[in-house]
Amino acid sequence: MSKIHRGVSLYSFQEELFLGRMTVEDCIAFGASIGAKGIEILPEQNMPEFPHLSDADVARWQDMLARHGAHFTCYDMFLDTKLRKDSLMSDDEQVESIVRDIKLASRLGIRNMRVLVFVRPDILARCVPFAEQYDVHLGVEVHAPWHLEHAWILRTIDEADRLNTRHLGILPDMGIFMKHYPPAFRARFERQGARPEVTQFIVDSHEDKIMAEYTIYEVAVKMGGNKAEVAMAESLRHAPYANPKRIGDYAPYFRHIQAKFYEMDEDCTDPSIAYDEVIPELVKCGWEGTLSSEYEGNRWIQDVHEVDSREQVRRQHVMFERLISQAEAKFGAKETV
Amino acid sequence: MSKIHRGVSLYSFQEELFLGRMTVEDCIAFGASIGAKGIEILPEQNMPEFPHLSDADVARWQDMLARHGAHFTCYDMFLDTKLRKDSLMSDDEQVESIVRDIKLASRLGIRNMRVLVFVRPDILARCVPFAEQYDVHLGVEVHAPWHLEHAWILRTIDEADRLNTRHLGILPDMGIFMKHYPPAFRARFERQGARPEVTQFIVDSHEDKIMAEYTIYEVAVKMGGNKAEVAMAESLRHAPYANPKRIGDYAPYFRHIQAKFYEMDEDCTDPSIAYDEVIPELVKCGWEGTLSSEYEGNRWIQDVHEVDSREQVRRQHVMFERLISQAEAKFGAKETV
Amino acid sequence: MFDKYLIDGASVRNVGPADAPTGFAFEAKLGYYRGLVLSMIEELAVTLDGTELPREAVLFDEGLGPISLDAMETAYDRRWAFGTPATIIVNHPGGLPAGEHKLALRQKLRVSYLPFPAFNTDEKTVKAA
Amino acid sequence: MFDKYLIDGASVRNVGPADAPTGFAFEAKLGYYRGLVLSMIEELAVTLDGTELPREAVLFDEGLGPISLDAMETAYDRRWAFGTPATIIVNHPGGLPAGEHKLALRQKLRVSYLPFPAFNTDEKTVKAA
Ligand SMILES: [Mn+2]
Ligand SMILES: [Mn+2]
Repeated sequence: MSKIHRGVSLYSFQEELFLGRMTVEDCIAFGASIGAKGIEILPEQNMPEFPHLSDADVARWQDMLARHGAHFTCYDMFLDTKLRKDSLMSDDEQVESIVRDIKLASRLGIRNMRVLVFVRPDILARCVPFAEQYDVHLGVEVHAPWHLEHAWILRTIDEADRLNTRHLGILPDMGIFMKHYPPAFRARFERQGARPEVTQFIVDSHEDKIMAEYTIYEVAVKMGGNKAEVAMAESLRHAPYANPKRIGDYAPYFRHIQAKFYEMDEDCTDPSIAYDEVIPELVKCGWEGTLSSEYEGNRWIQDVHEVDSREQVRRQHVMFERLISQAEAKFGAKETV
Repeated sequence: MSKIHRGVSLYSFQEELFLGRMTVEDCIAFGASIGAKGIEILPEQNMPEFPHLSDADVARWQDMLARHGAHFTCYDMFLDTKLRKDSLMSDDEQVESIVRDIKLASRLGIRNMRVLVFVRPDILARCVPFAEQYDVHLGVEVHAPWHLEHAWILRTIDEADRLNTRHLGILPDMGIFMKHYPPAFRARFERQGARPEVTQFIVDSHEDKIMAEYTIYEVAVKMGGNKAEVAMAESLRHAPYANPKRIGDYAPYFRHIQAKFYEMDEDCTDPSIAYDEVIPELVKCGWEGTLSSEYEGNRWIQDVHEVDSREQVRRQHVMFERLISQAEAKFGAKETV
Repeated sequence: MFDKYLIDGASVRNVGPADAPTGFAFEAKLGYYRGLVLSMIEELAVTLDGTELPREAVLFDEGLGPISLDAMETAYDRRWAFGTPATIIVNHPGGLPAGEHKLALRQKLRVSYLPFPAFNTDEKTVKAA
Repeated sequence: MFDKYLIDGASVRNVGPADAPTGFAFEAKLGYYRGLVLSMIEELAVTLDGTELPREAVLFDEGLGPISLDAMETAYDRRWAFGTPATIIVNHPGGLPAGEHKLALRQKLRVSYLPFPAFNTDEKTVKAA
């Protein structure tokens, strides 16, 4: 039994859910059918009753999961600090909103919470006693263009160390390991009028890991790039390739991973995110937790293709199984103690 | 005898050298007088004969160093890929220029070369046989906003590993460890018209390690910042605080450090760069090499103050001695084998 | 992320007396991957054949009754749920004349984790049913 | 980094016959922390009392003889050394009239490691000696 569990975030099915082509139960059933039994939810997306869930609502969710042999893994919180037009939420209100989410997660039987990266470490420190009481891990999402070693992220790590708590840490989004520029992004910018020679230049610059601002300057100023070309160049600001070798250093601080992806090829490889480097690092350090699919490709292809989120998620899980078993063959599957 | 040697780059005296108030010999004599006997040079700054140094020129430099008990540590190269207006240097020309520098460094008895961060790793790979032959370490300068783990820098590390050479690596510039926003920067922007409440907001945002682009947006758009305020906010793009804990991981890849600083307080502390975290990491991992002062504060104060680079460098070396001996007391000074 | 799906083109109809419509209405979704409290919806700008209609003319109804955009600013207890159509009612004396029209909707959202406002836009060619 | 030091204000003098100067000249330094091959100096723009003088009117001499800005573009074997004054000669019939003038110099450098050109500017109030 591998220590790396497979799961899926309902975020992955946003296209079909938005259009009413799938229900949440369809998503859960599909996840379970491919062995992705750990379900990550966005209550503000998937629970129309949010934030007022009755016990009957909670029971309905539990029954639904049980029907498919699935279980909840992670609760994606939001924090509406700008709820009011002219005044930011006070610190007390922020804590109150997060504690509300912790309690709801606990009622739903969820032990991991995705915390938005903008939430202040000192606010989270105030939430830690509640996280401990309800046994919910608060994981700050490490989302591109942040990375595991970014000073903002390290403030949360420092806070966790200072409080000596296992209930505060991070929750990496694998978008930080974008080794190759996604072909789907490029194709969309070309449909919007970017010239192939310019998109090739941008792809090459990303491949070489040139500082984004340099490429933006080249495209915008020297090449006289058009709107789509400049937009594509600017997308490089959010397309960093962080070092997968750091995963082991921070493994004690996370228990859940958002397995972001933009597209999977027919042969079940990811042309962009370096899962072939990430998964061996996870296995090597003996990390235990869930790889939770987060498909975000719909917005890049919906102008020309039908979106088939199920097929995309299915391919990612074929890749996960392959890479996990390869890595375990190499490093040994460490048993949970 | 500490493994961390102290030195100074002639870059530190650029104000006095430019104005003719110091000669290079004055700089070397001053460095030696405070125990900074390792001298880093910029041949294109300090040697008017560059690149055509005669043997007599070389002998004159050697004699000058000997007179003061000093020695060369590092050669700061440049690469004029844009020498011609309309065509970039070919790869062969780039290699040729770097090999010219390697040979000149060797003639001068210098075993470290600071390579500009924009030089391509594949070009450097072609220079490695010469670096090995002449025993000159090529160190790509890790300068803010790059950091030790940036994907562009890791390409050089990968290249060094692939070639299994000890003559290619990095050369960190301590500006990457800017923990606090430099008071000298703030004061200059205030003299240019930035309002204290806005500069305080920017300083606080840096202190909190907020993503630079957010602060720029707040200042430029929401606060309606004036020119000096927006320029100060934009300076955050180049003011990152990289994680000093990474130093040990990359210590095998560098032998020389550019000890960048912008100002030293009267009590010989640096209000900005985290030397109090950097130096313990260097001692802990047993790194051997030179901390070479790189004072870059002149441009921030020359509009109102006389620049006194000697006093600034002197204070930094008082700090170095203090921090090195504290760290050695804590971790033990490892002997060179 | 969902711009092209915002306006339900088939839902457009005139409102008020059939012989003297007071305006028109249509169903729309929120262009965001989660629901939002109404106070964070800063703008629902309706443009008809290239002319943006006055903010005061627009009403929103997610099922709890029509509310003006100004009133939405403090509607902290109402929510536009994810993927769920709400009715946008536009006071426009005479309603939509017969034939095809260009109807555009621009949503301006105050998303707390973004420093800048988020905009979603959709334009469809519609006919009043 | 050295903008305020570029022009040597005391060095300004007319050139040519004293009674019919053909222009003026002054000493200037390169605003950079190292020397540069002349081909990378794209512009030495001289502005007198707010009017930029023609590029063709400007000559540069680091000691190897006057050279035009156009010729500098391919002067790969000449160098403006760090911290070292060079003479900038401006053809300007009549030279500088008596009295104070605003003299500005803008240097545009092609620095290989920067994606954009580097500019240095200095302006001083000067008198022809
Ligand atoms: Mn994510
Ligand atoms: Mn440096």
